[in-house]
Amino acid sequence: MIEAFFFYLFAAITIASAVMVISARNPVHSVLFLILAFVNAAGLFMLAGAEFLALILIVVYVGAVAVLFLFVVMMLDVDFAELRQGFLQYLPVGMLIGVIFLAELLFVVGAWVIAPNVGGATAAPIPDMNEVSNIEAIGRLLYTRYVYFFQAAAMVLLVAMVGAIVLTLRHKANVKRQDINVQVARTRATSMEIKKVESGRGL
Amino acid sequence: MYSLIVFLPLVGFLIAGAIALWGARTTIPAPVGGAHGHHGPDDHGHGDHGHDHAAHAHAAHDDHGHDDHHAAEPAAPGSRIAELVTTGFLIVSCLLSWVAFLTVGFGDGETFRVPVAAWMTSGALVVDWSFRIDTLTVMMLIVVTTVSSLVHAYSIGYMSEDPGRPRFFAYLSLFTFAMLMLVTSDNLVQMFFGWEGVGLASYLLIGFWYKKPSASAAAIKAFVVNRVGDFGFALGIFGVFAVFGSVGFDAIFANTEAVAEQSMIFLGAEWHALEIITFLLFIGAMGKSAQFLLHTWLPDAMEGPTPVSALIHAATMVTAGVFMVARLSPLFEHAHGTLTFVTFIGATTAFFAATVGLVQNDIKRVIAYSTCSQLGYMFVALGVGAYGAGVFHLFTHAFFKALLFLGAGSVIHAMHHEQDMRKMGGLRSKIPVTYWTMLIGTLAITGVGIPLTHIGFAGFLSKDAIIESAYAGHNSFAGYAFMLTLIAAAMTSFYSWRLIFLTFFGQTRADHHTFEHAHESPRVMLIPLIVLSVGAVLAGMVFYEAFVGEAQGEFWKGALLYGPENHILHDMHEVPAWVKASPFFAMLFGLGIAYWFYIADPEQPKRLAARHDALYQFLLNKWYFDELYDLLFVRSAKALGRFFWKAGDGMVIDGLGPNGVAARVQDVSARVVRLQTGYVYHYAFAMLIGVAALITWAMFAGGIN
Amino acid sequence: MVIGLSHYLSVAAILFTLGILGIFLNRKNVIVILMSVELILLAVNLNLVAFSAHLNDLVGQIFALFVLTVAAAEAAIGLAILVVFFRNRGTIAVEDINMMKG
Amino acid sequence: MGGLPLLSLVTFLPLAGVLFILLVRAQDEVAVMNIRRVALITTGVTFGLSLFILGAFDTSNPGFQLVEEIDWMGGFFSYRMGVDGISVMFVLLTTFLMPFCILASWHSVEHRVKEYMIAFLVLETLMIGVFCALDIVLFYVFFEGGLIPMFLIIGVWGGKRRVYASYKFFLYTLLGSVLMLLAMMAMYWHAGTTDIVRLLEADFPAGMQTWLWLAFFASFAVKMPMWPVHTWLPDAHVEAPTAGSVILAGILLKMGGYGFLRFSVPMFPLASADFAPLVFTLSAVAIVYTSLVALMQEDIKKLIAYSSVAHMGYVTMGIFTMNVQGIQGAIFQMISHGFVSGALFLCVGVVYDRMHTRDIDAYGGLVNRMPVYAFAFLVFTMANVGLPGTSGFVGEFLTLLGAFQVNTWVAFVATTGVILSAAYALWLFRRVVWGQLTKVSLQGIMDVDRREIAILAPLVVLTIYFGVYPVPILDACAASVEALVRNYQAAIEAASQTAALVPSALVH
Amino acid sequence: MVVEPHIFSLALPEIMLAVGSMALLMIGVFMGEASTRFVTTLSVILLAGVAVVVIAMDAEGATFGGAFIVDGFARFLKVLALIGSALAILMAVGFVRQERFERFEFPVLIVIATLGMMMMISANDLIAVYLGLELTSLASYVVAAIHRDDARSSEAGLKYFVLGALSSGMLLYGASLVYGFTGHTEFGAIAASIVASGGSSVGLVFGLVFLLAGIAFKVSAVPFHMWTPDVYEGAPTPVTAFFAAAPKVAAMAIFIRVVIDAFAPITSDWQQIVSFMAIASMILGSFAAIGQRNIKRLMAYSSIGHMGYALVGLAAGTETGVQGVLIYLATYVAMTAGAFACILAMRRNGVMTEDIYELAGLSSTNKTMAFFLAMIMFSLAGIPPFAGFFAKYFVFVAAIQQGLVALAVIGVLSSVVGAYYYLRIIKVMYFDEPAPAFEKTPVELNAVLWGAGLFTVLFVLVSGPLGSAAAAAARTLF
Repeated sequence: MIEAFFFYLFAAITIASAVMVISARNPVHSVLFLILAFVNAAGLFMLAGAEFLALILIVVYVGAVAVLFLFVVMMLDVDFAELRQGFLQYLPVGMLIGVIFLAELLFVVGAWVIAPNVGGATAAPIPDMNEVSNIEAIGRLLYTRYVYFFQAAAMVLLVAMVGAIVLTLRHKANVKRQDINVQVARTRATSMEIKKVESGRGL
Repeated sequence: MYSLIVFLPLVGFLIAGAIALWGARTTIPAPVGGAHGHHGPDDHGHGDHGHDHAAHAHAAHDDHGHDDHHAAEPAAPGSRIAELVTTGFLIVSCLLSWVAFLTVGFGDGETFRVPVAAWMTSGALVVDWSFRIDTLTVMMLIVVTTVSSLVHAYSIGYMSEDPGRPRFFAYLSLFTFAMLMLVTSDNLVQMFFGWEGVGLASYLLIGFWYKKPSASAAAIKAFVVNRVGDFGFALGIFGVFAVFGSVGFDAIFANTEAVAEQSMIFLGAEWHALEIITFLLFIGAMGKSAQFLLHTWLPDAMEGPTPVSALIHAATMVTAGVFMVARLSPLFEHAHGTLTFVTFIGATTAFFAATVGLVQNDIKRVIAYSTCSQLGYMFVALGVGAYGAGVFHLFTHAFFKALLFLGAGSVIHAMHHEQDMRKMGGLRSKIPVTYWTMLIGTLAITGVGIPLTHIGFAGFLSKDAIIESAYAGHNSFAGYAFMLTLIAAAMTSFYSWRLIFLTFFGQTRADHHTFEHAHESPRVMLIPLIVLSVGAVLAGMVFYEAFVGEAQGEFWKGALLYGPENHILHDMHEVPAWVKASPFFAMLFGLGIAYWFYIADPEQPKRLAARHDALYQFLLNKWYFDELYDLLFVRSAKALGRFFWKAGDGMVIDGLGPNGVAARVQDVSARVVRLQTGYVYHYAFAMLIGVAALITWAMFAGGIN
Repeated sequence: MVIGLSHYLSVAAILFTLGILGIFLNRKNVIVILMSVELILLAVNLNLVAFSAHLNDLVGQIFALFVLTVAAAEAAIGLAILVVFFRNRGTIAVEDINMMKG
Repeated sequence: MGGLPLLSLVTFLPLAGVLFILLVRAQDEVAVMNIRRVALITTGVTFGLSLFILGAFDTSNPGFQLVEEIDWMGGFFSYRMGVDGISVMFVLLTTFLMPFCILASWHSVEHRVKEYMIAFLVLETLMIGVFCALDIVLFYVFFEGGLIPMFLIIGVWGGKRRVYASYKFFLYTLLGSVLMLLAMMAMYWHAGTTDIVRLLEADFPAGMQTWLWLAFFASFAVKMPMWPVHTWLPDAHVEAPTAGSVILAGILLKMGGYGFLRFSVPMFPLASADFAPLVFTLSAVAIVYTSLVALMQEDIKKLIAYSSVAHMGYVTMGIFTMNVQGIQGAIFQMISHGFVSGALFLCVGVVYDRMHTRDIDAYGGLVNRMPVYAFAFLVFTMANVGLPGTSGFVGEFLTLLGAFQVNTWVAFVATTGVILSAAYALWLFRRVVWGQLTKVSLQGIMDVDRREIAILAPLVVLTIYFGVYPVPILDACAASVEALVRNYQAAIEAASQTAALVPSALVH
Repeated sequence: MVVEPHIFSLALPEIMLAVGSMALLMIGVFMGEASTRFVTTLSVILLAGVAVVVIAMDAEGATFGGAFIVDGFARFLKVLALIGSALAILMAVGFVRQERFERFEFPVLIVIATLGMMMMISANDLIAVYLGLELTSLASYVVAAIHRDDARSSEAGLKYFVLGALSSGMLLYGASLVYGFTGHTEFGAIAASIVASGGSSVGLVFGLVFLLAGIAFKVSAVPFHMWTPDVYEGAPTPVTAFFAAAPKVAAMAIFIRVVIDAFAPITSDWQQIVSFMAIASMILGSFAAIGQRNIKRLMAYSSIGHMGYALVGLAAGTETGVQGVLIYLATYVAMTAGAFACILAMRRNGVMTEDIYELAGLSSTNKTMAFFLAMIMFSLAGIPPFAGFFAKYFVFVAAIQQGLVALAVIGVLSSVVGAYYYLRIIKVMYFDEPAPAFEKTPVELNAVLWGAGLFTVLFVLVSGPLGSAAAAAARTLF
């Protein structure tokens, strides 16, 4: 029962937050609702037995990604006062399609309930919780069989890093930065010039 | 020998043609204005005669006088050679023809073939160039070559002032060649070759004076109307091939009995095979022989030089239809329906043309309608089965009609190319030889002779034979034909005498200058007239027996075929005396009226015309056939052509087809492009709809359990 | 009442739909679209985790882990592009992203 | 001819000419003249070489001769060449006409001569290839590839509306052809080969034949062109430069007829029998309709173009009579029309080069200053009219003769064409050549020069020669046509026998 | 766990690329902007070297727990993708110099993207598909916006990103469903599981649809194509050239492998989906391009259409069909490279032009370029005897063999419509009055143009080996 209660609680808050994410007028609020949704989703993960993922969700998403969002929202200083016409105008048809879409997706759920006879052996059975923790199980798998994916993910992150730098980093020409190498490399010869001033003529 | 007869004119044509081309090329006047940047051939031009054509083009041909006008356009170089070569060749050809005629017609040889070369071979169809020599052929050979050689000779004089003589003689020889190919042909296709060949030559000759719009119009008309006939002829040939599996005369004649009862499907209906084939072939004959409904080209063809009219439109080409029916008599013998139709058309033409001839004022047109009418006679004879009579008239007619035309030419020559009889008169003394020969021609055509005997001018014997055979004929239009031919005989007499009276008798109505300078033609023109006069007098009496008399069997030797129940040649000799005499009285009646109108009381015709104005106009305008055809065919064809072009091709086919599709594609394209709004949310929406649609489709159409 | 797989799937489906709705209903700014994308990925992860639990198969969780990783990278790139765009145009309103169309 | 790949040599020789032309880098007048000369020599040599084909050709053999075969494209299709009685004359027609085209462009094309000559030489290769190909894909490559040079010829060196005309030409013919391509694929799927020789023996089921026939018809009908898909032709003809028109009328149109003979009739005999009435109807309509339209044209080239459509009506009619006369007539008509209409366009080109207009009204009385031209024009006009003694007659006559045996209605309607053709052709002749020379602009016009005589004279001779003695052409194709007709009838008979059997099989 | 010994022999090209890309990055970072030329050259050499390695290696098999597979199919497409990328980098040389945005990251990102493509091509597992796809995509988003001072470039990047993220969300959702309904992410196991569970089910088909939607986005098949024209237009031209060629190859590779390997048991289901996409793409590609003046946009629609034709071969689902797709992709890459070499050469007074009417009279001012571009256009239109014709021939043959006549008919008809706009370019170049000449074409563009042009024109002669290679490659899938 308690599981059901928490499931409904988390699920309800997740969904409500998600609705708010897309409908809040203020993007900052959207981000905050997104965080809320993530946190509750993490609860759902926990309920489903994916502890590591749940925590990662909070640490990585809430801690990094959502904050990044927040940062950008703040930085860009977007004008959020007006709710543009479009939203309401397209709402009915959008909702219609959304509802149809949802109905179809839920149909799948129904279908699954009707015919859940997945055949074949499981690729990587979840070991017993009591013997191996979730994180350890994942680790065992991740660094052996799925090392390829792991490496690939690393490349993805590399691209993200390079990409973000390529796009946003600017060397402004007129900004004065401290360059230690330059400072250290300074010699007398390069920094001083002795001019002889002939007397009586002034500069 | 036969190859010589046929091909000598061709050689003449080629030589004269080459001369004409070469000559024309070397005498082109130098360009007047700035040349168009093109180095043409080395042209040793003749000053700038080029542009005064505009002023004198008509004059150059229509009234090129001899003493008072501008300097005539220089004759093409080589004219003399061309004249002599073509004429000489034709005379040789003519002499050989007479030899052939005498040996074949009065010898006892069988019909034989002279192979020349292969033409077409396609499956069962085998067509060769070859000559079929029998009495009918040689008879036509002498008609063609005699008239042609005389016309050639005559033209040397008549065309002496024309700059395009080499071309003219080339055309004449070409025509003769084609006509010879026609009459000697051994199969229908070669006959068709000649048939169309003469059409081409007549087209060229009628349009000889190409600068005259009327001449070129007449040329086209002649060709196209003839083509209407050829259309039938061609279908007939196809029919013959479909039925007989061959187009050679030997094969056809050998099998007529076998297919006599056969029927064939044509245009969705079932017909008696030979009836429909002969009918189609006869349409060809109608076109070439200017029969009723397809006659309109013949009078217009008078736009050509007069010797042409004599050669083509009197003696030879127009009789091709008659020849063809006679040649195919074995087929026609089995097609009584067609023969009846032939009778009807022939009689109607004879009558119709005669009525129109009554009121024409152009001297050549009168003779043209007369020709038309006489051709009708011939078809009447053929229609009732008296092939011999028809061919006989063809034979005699060739002489006297050529004579009349050449005589008319002589008159025109004398009158400085004046053709309107109302501006003539009293020429008897000025041009006596012409007068006398014309008179002989008129006596021949009107059929002067001693009734109930076989003594008379050529036309007397042949025309009377036709009227008698019409009376004796058995088909349902025979009586009709008899009546109409008899009436036409009276009218023939009337208009022929009218011509003589208006031209040669009375006070002259020509302007003084012209009349004073009227002069007899040179000898080279008169000799042909005299030769033809002899023919016009004697042809009938000499050959009556051979053609239609008791001797006809030995003469024709089966070239003309009479069916077992066809006794017409016998019957026609048995007709009552009044029938035999009636043409003579009809002639007298016509002569009398003509004398009354044009000698005794010259004002009478005008009064009569005024009183019956409608009738007069009707006849004067040739029963309004030209106007009717113009409306029915020419204008409607043009309107239809324009409609098909603008509405059909332009609006419907292009409009719905390429242009329409292109426009639709552009529309669709514009619409598709508008979907690409540039807004991310629309794109996302499209993707969503795409997924939703695919899912829905997969769900309902995918046949998921 | 036992909480089964279908419950999780339903929540995920709703989240997914909301994410998609967020993308095409939103006219305000692009950041919300990015957040919608995060919602979608969250839905996916939920699915994967639920399936993983249900199938007793760890692969689902591994998959989800990679999704999370990539999603973070994606967010970084997305925001970087957003910043570039903003620098150029001074706006991140969705409706202003339409220089190119047709 | 032993191991010499004669057909390939003839086909690709023009490309060697292209290489030579490409070597000419200079731009000056001398270089341009050299380019012209190279093109002329190339086409001339090609023609000379193609005569060896005739020498090596055995007219009594109905099958394919001089066959060459090389694997190509990993065995999916192969490079196969060969000629039979139906195609050999087309090859010769192509090689024969090309030198005239080059000569006709001697002065009239002044800019981009190099590209022009290259386009023509490439086109020659592709055209010869069409008639020699013994593999459907190869055939298609040649058939369709020909669009490219022609598109450029019309578009670059054409008249005022050249863009419209070239697009229409290209897209129209392409549209038809792609459907044919699909049909070829289906044939490949069914028969497992792209070899024409083997496809000729393949037996396609009746239902499939219908579709295949229709697809091929889409292509060939447009190419012919048959009514009502003919409207690209007048536009293309009018806008194309003279030599382009010559090629278009002389050879490209023939590809449609050739295609019918090579594919539709022998490969799909049952469908051909079923659709023959359709073809007859369209042909008959074409003859009358386009003749009437031709009557009203104000542009010389357009008139001739419409008359081409009418003449192609005889061809299609003849082909689908399925008898020897009809088919031989159709082949002859195509060959004859090849040089007659080509010659007519050359004639138009002669005056166009001088006056730069094709309006009929702008001319009149040319005979006064251009007697030799008038003579040549007359000969071709008469051939166009189908006068016996000219080559135009033989084809017309044979096709009509063939048609009469099959369907008298068609023959009847089609025969009216002889009247109408006389009407429009002579009227054109009258308006252009006869009459007084009143127009100031024409006062200085010059008669044909030596080059033009060199172009026209052989054509005049041929026109008359084949009119009087068509035996060479008829003989060349006789054996093949007879075999074609025989096989066709055998197929029809076999089908009717099975059809008779099927119902009885269904009963029990 | 011990590293499997054959990992290196199988994944050597990928490892080379990964290590190489990082090395290049280091070089760039330490040498600064000045190293751009150097890095560019090295990256081209790297790609070429990897291509040689791919060709030379003949080890085939699966590794990394079955997630990574090397077979003839993969090698064929990898070579193609490597060539496409290398040409894109090469063609950018002149552009970046002229436009003054020399950034060494550009070639590095393309190398990394290529690595992603190689992973996609070799992917035999849904996770591998996803990671490879994202690696390519993320790099692509960045290079689309790399001209960061250009509003159009950044807009292109943004659009590409937003829609790309959506599409990968869909792909993931589909993958999660597939995983859920089969219990596996590895293709072979998926297929086995489907067979074991008795064929298709709603969830599976849903998963399939979402999965294919995500992949279709990458190949820009309708209706997931909407980003293509805008991104093509907005992105810097060399980037567009890159987008147009190599990623399409990779995306098509996973498209083929997913449906042929993983979903073979439910062929009828995906066949419909693919057919639908193919038809829609062919039609839209043809029609929408007609009104375009911007040649990059036109090429975008053109590529949509071409992917439609390629999908026709896939819809057939047979060996011949796949062979057709492979040949199609090969010719497509060549033609696209040639076309973009010309587009990149459209520079006058230092300014790039993209309006097709700027090509007016090119046949007078630059004969070679006009000739090759014209031939490439004819080839794109599918006119024989050029490469594009044979490509179309093979895919349509496959379709006809499978009885997909409607697909083939629509295909050829839309190719006629498509011919219209290709002809327009030729018309502009050949029929119109000449515009002023373009600047002298840089040597590397000329090289690409000659190479691609000769390939297109002489395809008839050289197609044998390519055809056999494609046949061999296709055979390994079945």
